[in-house]
Amino acid sequence: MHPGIIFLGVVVGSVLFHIFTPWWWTDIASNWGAMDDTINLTFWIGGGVFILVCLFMVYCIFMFSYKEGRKVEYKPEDHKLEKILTIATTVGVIALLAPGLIVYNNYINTPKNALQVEVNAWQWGWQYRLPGEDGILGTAQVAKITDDNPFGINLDDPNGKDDILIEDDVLHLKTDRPVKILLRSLDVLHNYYVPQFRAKMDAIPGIITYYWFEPNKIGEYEVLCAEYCGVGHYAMRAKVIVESEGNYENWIKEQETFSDLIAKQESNESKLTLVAKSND
Amino acid sequence: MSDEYNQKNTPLEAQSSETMTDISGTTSKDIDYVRPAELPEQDLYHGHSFITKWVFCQDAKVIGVQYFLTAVFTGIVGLVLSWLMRLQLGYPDLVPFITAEHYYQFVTMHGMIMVVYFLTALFLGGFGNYLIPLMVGARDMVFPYVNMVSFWMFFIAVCVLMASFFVPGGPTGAGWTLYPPQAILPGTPGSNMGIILMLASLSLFVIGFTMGGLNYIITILQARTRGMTLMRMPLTIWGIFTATALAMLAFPALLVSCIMMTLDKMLETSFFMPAIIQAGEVLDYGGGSPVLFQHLFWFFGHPEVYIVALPAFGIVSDLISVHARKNIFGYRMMVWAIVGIGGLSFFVWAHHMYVSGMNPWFGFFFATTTLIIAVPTALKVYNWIITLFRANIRMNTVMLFCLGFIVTFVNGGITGIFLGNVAVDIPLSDTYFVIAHFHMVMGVAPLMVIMGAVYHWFPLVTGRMLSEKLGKWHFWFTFLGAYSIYFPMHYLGFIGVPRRYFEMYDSPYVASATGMNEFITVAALIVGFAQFIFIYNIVTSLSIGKPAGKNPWKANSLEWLTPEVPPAHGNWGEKLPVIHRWPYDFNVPGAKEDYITQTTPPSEVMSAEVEKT
Amino acid sequence: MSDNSLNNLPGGFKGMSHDMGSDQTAFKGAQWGKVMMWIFLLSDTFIFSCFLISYMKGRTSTVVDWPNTSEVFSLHVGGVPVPLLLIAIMTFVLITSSGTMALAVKYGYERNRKMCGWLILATAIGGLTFVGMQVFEWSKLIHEGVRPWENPFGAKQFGSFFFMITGFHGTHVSIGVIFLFIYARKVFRGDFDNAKRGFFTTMKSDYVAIEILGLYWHFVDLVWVFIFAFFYLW
Amino acid sequence: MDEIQKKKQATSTHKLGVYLWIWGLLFVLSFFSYLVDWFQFQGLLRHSLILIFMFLKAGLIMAFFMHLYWERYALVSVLLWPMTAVVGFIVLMAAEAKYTVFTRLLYFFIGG
Repeated sequence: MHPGIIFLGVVVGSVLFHIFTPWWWTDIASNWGAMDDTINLTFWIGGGVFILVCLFMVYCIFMFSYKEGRKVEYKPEDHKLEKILTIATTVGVIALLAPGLIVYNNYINTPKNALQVEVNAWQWGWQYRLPGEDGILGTAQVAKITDDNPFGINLDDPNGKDDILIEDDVLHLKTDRPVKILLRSLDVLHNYYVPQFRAKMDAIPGIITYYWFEPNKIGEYEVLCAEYCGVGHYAMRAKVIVESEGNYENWIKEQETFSDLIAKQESNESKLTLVAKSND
Repeated sequence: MSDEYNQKNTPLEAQSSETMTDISGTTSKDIDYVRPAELPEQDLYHGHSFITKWVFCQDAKVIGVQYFLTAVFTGIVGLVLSWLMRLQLGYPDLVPFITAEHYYQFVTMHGMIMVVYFLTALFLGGFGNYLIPLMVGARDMVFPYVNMVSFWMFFIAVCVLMASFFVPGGPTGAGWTLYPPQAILPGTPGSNMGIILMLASLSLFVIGFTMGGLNYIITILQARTRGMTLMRMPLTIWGIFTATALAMLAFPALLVSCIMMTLDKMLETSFFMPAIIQAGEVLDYGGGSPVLFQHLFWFFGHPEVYIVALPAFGIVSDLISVHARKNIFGYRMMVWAIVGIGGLSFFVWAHHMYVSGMNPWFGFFFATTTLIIAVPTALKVYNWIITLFRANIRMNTVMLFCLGFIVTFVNGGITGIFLGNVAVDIPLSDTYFVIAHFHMVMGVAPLMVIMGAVYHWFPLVTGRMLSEKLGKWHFWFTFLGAYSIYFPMHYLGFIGVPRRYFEMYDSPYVASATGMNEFITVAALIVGFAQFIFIYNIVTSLSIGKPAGKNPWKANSLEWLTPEVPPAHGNWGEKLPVIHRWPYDFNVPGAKEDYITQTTPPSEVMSAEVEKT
Repeated sequence: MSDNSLNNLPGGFKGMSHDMGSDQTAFKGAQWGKVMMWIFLLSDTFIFSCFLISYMKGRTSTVVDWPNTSEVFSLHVGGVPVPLLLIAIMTFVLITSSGTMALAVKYGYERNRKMCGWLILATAIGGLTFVGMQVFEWSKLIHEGVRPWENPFGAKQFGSFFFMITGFHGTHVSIGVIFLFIYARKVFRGDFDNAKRGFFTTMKSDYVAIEILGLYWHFVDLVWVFIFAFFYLW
Repeated sequence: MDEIQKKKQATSTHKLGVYLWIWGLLFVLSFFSYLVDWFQFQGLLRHSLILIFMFLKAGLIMAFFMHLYWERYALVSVLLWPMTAVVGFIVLMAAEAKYTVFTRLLYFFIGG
């Protein structure tokens, strides 16, 4: 069999695989449809180039396989052709890059009305902090984390008092409201990634990173850690529940704020001292 | 003397400076004129005992073979590790002895071995050492002693690396990128001795490589034979040269990050370590920046990709040209593309870090520079296929590997455009799409070139041909197998399966991936076993292969023109060769044969219409 | 040979394109060893650049105060603190040794064995003095409680970067000193005049080796200029 | 080779005065950069003075002590062009460092 046929088969097979593949995007559940669009654009242009190049190659090996005394072209350079190819490639590259940069510009500029959510990542789990009624998260430092202050909130920061603390890996989000995810890591690198939302960013100890998206489909989504973070990496899951505004408000009312936590601890302490005293 | 310098001396003009037009007025002696030697004969040390001839040998060809064999040995270790990983991913119940710790150690060692100790060492240490002196017409590398030390440094580095398999805690499992903080914290396998040995081994590798790299660069720049201008060098040499130059400038960043991480681990400095609470305990670190490591690492890491790719580009250009019996199309552009890609590769590193939490504005800069690099790369691909057009293509094993390279490289290059474009990268990064991309583009594609190159140069090294029949089987198994491993794997990435997962999980939308994982594992095992055909072919051909004789491929370049095959120490016998043309004069109109070797003086091929380009 | 001599080659940028387009050598008249040292130094420059860039990143991004170097590195002379006194002396010593090295290269090419040897020896002693003062500086800081992992005057990274960068530079100086002593001996013994073969490499000795050694030594000085500016003065 | 060496010698032997001059200049420049600290200049003035003296010293050492001034441009350009990669690295890392300290201050201390 002529090798050209097999190479042709590889190209045709790749195209067919792409057409009939059962493996494709998960249904998008956020505003980042534009990312899918840029990927599709890249797919069409890139796929087209792949097919053209490979078909041309297959054509060449069919037409010009070895024959004693075949007349071979001797043409070391062809400036015109090279120029055309350079320009065509440059145009193609610009066509891919420009939309990508526009989407990226949206990605790094968070809308003003975005709800802030701080995700705390550690080996190997997640917890969350939401701003209270003031809409502002209090400052916090990893070094200040204690058993009594699981998020390391600066005690002298008034903004932190009403922060809502969720010591659980399930996060609820309102549908159709942009969310700015602030990522804080207590130990190593992590990445808060929900495939359906498309967006992702690493959590790095030592700085705060962010990204934003707007969930627009009610449902439950699995969170995966997408940056290798040690042996438990593959098991580092969490859950995001996107729900209607009403359900969300009900959920948030049940959550504990930082001042609740402090109050509870103080009453515990006073109970303890009472017990201690009564034992005297 | 003055004429020589007053004459316009653009490189390609020199390549065929005297053509039909000026024959009439000049004598044949003049058209064969080549400048006299600038340098005295090289002073060589000839080994006289077994040890100085074969072990601590100063002959670049022997050193090249030593590099080759050591690299192939580590490569086989890497191959076995990949099998174990694939077994775990495809059939987790079959291999219960592979724990998560083991899996991550395999991932790490596989990656590091393949990128650094296998591909880099093979291309530059192996092919570089063997081919550079032969192709530029030198008797040996310029500093044979340093070259010998370079190999033994590499050998020690490999020993240290392999030793880490046997220390308590095992080798490091931090991923080949060795990102801190996890690389040096408990919670990652091998975070004590494993990581220290890894960093030590890398440092040794860098030191050893620097010695070799100085040799390669200076041999190419300063020890070429008479008539060998830079623009008459085969593209193989251009690829190896540029890659070595990149390595000399990129490895320092690796060395520095290794030193700093070693200090973080052993002295508890805080270069990369911010305040950390692990398992409820506050560690003694504070104020450092993990992203700094990533920048340093990728400032090395991205050029490293081209350190592997550029020699492959160069070698494949030569193989295509020889076996298509046609000059490489657009030689000058190929050279500039190699140099341009090399230069640009220092300004694109953070495209590996789009979702790393670096300064978000970097995305614009790095996406732009990255896509600019796509232009010269694409031009190289065009030139390869245009070379095939109206050629006379020998469909032998070497050519098949070249064609396999083109297919896999174009595929991997295009997925590279996905990942280089920042907005497209965000959903795809850290998924199997990335794995598929880089295995296609810097795993399979360079391997195709390496194998093609082995089939091509084996007759030179040993004097015997490899079996074509076995070679074709080997090719189809490897090419089709590898393609069916990595092409479908992209689609796992589209689903969103993250990389470096010990276990696929029961999430509903990836349940469908199980079947594909099993398929990939089976394909990986087959491709791996197919390599034993290759090894068998090499071993048997050493003794029963068809004697090759001189220049069996009818190539033009210098390495085939030595007085003895295989070439002896000193390469050229009595007199150094004199070069009159570039190495791509195939099927020149008017010439009797379909090739004109580089040493053929113009007066011998008077009727050949060598085109003035 | 005549048409190859350097004098007949075009100079400047025209010379550059000529050299690059010519056969045999790209750097006309540059001996292999010298080019090797240059390329090695280029690579080494990248090492020090990476160190200093890391230092810049570390120093800028720490939120803890960076110690005031002119106080930390001051010496008390008669009870009065003189800022950076020791560093100034070290700079002086290193530049002096650089000067003697430059002259040694010159006399080497003039085949003035005595002068060359003594100047190399002087350079070596200068280097040794520098290392000695660095040891003093290190022990002073260690005495004051600065460690690679901690620093009583402020940011932890100060200690880490100080010991790492000056340590790496000091290692370069020490290696240089060792080679200076070896080469001083070789010069006095007349190896370079008799083209004696090297013990390890079996290659013939040549006075070019002194220039190569000089390049290395000046590079060490050059790096110090940057360390002095960025670490001590900035 | 002989010719080249002779040429080398010819240029080398003439230069004692040059070496001494450069040597002196280096001392003066080092003294000046020391004075920057002595007079405790601050801010932009300090940093620009430090950089100017540093580059002058580095340039003198490279040009004369390391003979770069007398080398052919081919070597000089091969040595200097790679520095663009270092410059790019410095600029980008400066931006990165600024960004790091910005997020640290904002989220750890200032808030809002």
